[in-house]
Amino acid sequence: MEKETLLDWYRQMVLIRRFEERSDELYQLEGKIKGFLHLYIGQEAIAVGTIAARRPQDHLITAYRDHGHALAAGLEAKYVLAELMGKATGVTGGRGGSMHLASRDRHFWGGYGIVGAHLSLGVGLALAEKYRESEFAAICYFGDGATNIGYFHESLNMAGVWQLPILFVCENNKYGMGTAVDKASANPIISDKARAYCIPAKRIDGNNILEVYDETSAALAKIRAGEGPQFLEMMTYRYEGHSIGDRTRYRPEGELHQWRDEKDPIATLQKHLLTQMGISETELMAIQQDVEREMDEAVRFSNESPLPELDTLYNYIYPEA
Amino acid sequence: MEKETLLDWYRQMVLIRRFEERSDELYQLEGKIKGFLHLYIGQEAIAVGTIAARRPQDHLITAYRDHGHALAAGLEAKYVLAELMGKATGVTGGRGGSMHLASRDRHFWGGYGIVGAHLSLGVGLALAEKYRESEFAAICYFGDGATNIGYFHESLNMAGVWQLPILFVCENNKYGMGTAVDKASANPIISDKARAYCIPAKRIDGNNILEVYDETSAALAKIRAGEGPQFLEMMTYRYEGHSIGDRTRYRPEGELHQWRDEKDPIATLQKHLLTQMGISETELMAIQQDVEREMDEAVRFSNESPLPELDTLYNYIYPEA
Amino acid sequence: MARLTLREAITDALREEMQRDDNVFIMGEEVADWGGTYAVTKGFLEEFGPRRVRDTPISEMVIAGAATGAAMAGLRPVAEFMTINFAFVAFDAIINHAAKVSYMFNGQFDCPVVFRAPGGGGKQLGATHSHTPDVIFAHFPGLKVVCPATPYDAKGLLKAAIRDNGPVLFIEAVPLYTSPKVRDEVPEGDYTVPIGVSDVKREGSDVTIITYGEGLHISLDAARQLEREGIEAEVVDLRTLQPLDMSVPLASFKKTFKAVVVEFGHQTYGIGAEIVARLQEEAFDYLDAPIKRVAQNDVPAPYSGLLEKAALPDADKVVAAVKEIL
Amino acid sequence: MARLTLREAITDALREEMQRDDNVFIMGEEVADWGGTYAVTKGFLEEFGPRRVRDTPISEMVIAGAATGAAMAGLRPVAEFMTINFAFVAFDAIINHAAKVSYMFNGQFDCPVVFRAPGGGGKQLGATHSHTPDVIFAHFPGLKVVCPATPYDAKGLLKAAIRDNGPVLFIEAVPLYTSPKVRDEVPEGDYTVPIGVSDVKREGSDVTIITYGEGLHISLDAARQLEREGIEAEVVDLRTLQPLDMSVPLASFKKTFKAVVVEFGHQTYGIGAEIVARLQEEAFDYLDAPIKRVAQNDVPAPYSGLLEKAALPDADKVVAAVKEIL
Ligand SMILES: Cc1ncc(C[n+]2csc(CCOP(=O)(O)OP(=O)(O)O)c2C)c(N)n1
Ligand SMILES: Cc1ncc(C[n+]2csc(CCOP(=O)(O)OP(=O)(O)O)c2C)c(N)n1
Ligand SMILES: [Mg+2]
Ligand SMILES: [Mg+2]
Repeated sequence: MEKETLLDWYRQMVLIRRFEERSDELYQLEGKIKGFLHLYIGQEAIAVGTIAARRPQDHLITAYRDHGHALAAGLEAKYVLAELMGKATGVTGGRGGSMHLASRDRHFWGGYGIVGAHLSLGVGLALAEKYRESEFAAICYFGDGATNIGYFHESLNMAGVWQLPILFVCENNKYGMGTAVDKASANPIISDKARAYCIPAKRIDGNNILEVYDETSAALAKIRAGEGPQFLEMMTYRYEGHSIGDRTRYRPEGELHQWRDEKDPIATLQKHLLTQMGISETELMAIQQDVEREMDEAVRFSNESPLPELDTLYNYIYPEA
Repeated sequence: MEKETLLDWYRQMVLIRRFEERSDELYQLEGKIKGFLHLYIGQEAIAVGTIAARRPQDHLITAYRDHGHALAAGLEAKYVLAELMGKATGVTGGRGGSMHLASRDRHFWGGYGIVGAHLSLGVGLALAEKYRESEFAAICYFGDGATNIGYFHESLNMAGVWQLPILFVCENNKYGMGTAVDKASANPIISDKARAYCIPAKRIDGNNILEVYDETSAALAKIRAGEGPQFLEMMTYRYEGHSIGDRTRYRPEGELHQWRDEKDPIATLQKHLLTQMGISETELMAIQQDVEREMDEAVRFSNESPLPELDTLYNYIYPEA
Repeated sequence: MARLTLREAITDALREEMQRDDNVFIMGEEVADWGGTYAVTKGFLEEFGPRRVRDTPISEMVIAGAATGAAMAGLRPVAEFMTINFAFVAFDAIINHAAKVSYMFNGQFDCPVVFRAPGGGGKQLGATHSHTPDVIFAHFPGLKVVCPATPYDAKGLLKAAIRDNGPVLFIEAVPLYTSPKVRDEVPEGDYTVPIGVSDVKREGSDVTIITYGEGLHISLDAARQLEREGIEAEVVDLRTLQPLDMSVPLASFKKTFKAVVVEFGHQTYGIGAEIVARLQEEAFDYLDAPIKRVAQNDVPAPYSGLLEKAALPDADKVVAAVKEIL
Repeated sequence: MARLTLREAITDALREEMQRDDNVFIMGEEVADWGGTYAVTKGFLEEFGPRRVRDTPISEMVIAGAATGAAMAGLRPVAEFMTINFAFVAFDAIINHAAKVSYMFNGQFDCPVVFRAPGGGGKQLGATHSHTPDVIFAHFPGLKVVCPATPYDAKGLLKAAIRDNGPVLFIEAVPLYTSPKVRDEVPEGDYTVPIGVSDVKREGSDVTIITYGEGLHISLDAARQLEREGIEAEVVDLRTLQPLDMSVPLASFKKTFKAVVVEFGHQTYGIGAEIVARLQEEAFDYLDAPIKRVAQNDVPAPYSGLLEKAALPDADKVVAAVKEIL
């Protein structure tokens, strides 16, 4: 992997993390973000590594924990943050909020709040590509908890029956809200479930961006070669609560520390850069400072942006004629 | 197996078949049955063999193709037929019709018309027994087509997570309406699907009542021993259309004949009785005649039974206070 | 012009739209090999091939969801629910997804999906299979809900639905599919009937009967009975339940001062309630008598033909309701 | 008597019923370890153990279906949907199963299940998470739909719901859970409030405001504002949406001749429409002015607080509606 690429990934992951930390402050300290806020801290390697492997025409769709995917897909931090703050300049004009980021231009079809539902939409995105006989695919992200809902089953089955070009990415962060995966899923190995649909599946380390990128690339290559849907279970961990206000009492003592100290996705890449790629601490520091500036600017931009006009309330209930 | 038992099974299977044939006539020739009518011809060994293995307190629940289960559960043919004819004397007073037979006394909780939904009810029946810490189980029947709907997935998963005393019986008759199992199910081996929930599963011959009985008994024994849910895929074939009016054009040439001529469940048991158990043709004939009398009486009873009173229309919308 | 049944008109609309636009395709249970449970898409597999006529597993959630996703990506799926009763399983996909994406994402993408749903009771199918639940879909902004009652309207409205850039639930009354009484002159070529415009189906000056779908035909029957007694009923067909066009019913009501609303769904919290509420809000000074409703009794559908019939509206009930307020 | 919040009253009812009857148990997402997403069942796991307080996977269809099956088999499950929005996924289980089994099987078995569903908008959760969809559940016979607005009613109605032999959807307005304004005297011991009986919450002679749930509190606020201008509003709380008790609203309306209906769901095909229809049908001669409705605008809920608020009813809108007809 080229040095520039790795440094770009590093930058993206740091940006996502700082974006989440600043959002947390804006929510908890300043009260400028409302509703639900689901942070992606700890899972950054998955969004960045998978999206790095896609072609720009490949579709992305995910759940409500969507800031990381949005940023990795190329949405600018300032427009994403403005959205969280309900501003007219936000990526969906303040309509969608944190859970419902989207960008048609980036083929990012949105974050969705109803657990599992967007898997069925993802199947539809893939169906459109198959229908058009294109070489493009859909990448559909979801959590471990989402694999227990009916939508999961019907979506994987239909993708299998129709051999659709879709990559299912389960971000297994060990919990669905406060429920550990083995309490909610009769089979705790999520990738086993894909076999029920004859979909090739693999469990990989979601905190190692190199592995994430390689496995995603391999899976997408298979899909483009006409081998049908693929499934990757990516093991990861969310550091923060399910959403703001969750005090994460359900975690065993020490679990968080272990993940953070030993398997942090940014630290993992950082170590690789420093020890294998001959990058200096100073270079990384410069990136961090650059990200900081971008975030400062994003906060300033969002603060100064106007609220949506009241008379836009009725726009787009039905499509423009 | 005792001779009397086998003869009783034989009688039940013949009764079910004749019941279905007579119902078909009453629908198509006489117009006395209305709505949908899903015949069980060809699958008789499953209802009779599984129910023979249950204790009377074990719960039964199935889909709309439910005449066989009702009769095997001990509901009298005349009350079942009266139900099909919409009479006040029917098992549900003419309210439920063919798809919704039930008998509380027989722990037969009904036939259900929405594909897959009753699996979730079956999970609830099993939950009640687990909750009461009893030794009883629920047996839940469904078709191959039903395994593709969300209800299936959620129900099996919850049964697995809670280790409920439930036996899932998939009656794989190769088609859901006109859709062959391998066109609808990404994994055509239905029993494979159970492994996604860590539920022990087996594919067996559903047209051999001895095998059906033995496997059901073994599965129920495991359930009573606290081993949690079990799954049996029973291979079978429906001779008639999905319901009246289906001309079954989707079947490959000769398929029906092969099943009927080589694997008919009644013929299979009959052969066993004649060749292995020393039963005479005359004895079997006597049973057939006895069944014929029972059916004649059922038709007479149903014809003579009154229609429901108009003023019962509003009963039981809400429970009696 | 040929005299077509409602079903033939729907089939024609589907075929013509499929021929016109390669982005239009059909998916649903038994729509291809079987030709549609109600034979609406008979011959389509042969004509358009398996790419455009797609049998699905029994999986209503993903039928609705995948159709929605494909529509977001630019196709024009026509997804069939075998019957509207099975759309309950897909309620979330329809109401919280198809009907929301355009608004939620600030108009970034359209969602030109059509859900076809044959519906209606009276066939002795029992409590779970006999719903006319139109109102619960029409309650939510974002989804257009169309219920044609005549072959002419059905063809034109279905074409309009397929060309609409938003999600449309297209409800077809099965009892009308092949009814000879419902046959109608239907042009062979291309035309559309606008969604969201109600229509006077019979003129009259004494009372306004406001209805749609199956209700239209018992209302017309009732109007003919009333005519014999010298009562001239005007019959208004809503055609679209959401967005609801009240201009035609209001104009009629302002002429007759009396109204009866007729529908096949349950009465309580039904379509009729909204019509009554709007009439009295917007034409209060014209109210000469209480506005009556004729609807399905508030009881689950029993299998028994006798009981089921008793709970459903019919022309006699409409006539009786009219006479109560004249 | 203690002054409890709505949430405390609900918790008390649950606890007392669990103590009273071993057949009562709780199941749902995050109800045990977490103590309920809204902390309604906090401490229950410790008090009643994992047999009776059961965390489920994210599987609303089987949550609803299994609760229904367990109820048929004689238990009294209280199944919680984390929010009513997620009950859309379980619509079929609720409406086509829980609400139908008693009727369909001719009363052979009861179905004493309670579905608790916290609901309501105004929390900036966006279009899919902000529904007040009460009317779509109330439309179908067989399911009782209860929406308490005060702590006293909440405790008594929830106990009645748990003891009812049929299925009850118990809708709790989250915005009222901990509101100090909603605090109320609640007896500590056992009492029930009957399902299907509406209630006068404030007496007045000039106009009748008919409402329920969250609507009650903005209506009472509006009544206080109106009082300062010498207008005496009577406020009627429906409490139950199905079966609907119109006797109290009718009696009030026959006294005041004017009415406004207030609800937090969408206006079109909403609860208010039915109330209007019934009032004009059953008290036509008392109609002095059009009956007005105040409801959520027909627009999906936007995330933006500014936009969302604009679409929701409030006391000012109620006051304005009253003044329009006085
Ligand atoms: C149908 C539905 N049920 C319940 C919820 C509430 N809910 C939101 S997120 C969530 C947990 C999902 O966990 P998982 O899929 O593992 O994703 P993660 O939050 O870990 O990223 C739950 C229960 C919902 N949004 N939708
Ligand atoms: C949710 C739902 N979707 C569709 C239908 C229509 N339908 C009724 S039976 C059936 C086929 C079911 O096949 P299978 O489960 O194999 O059972 P079999 O009829 O073979 O016994 C279909 C599609 C339905 N009743 N419910
Ligand atoms: Mg998770
Ligand atoms: Mg089958």
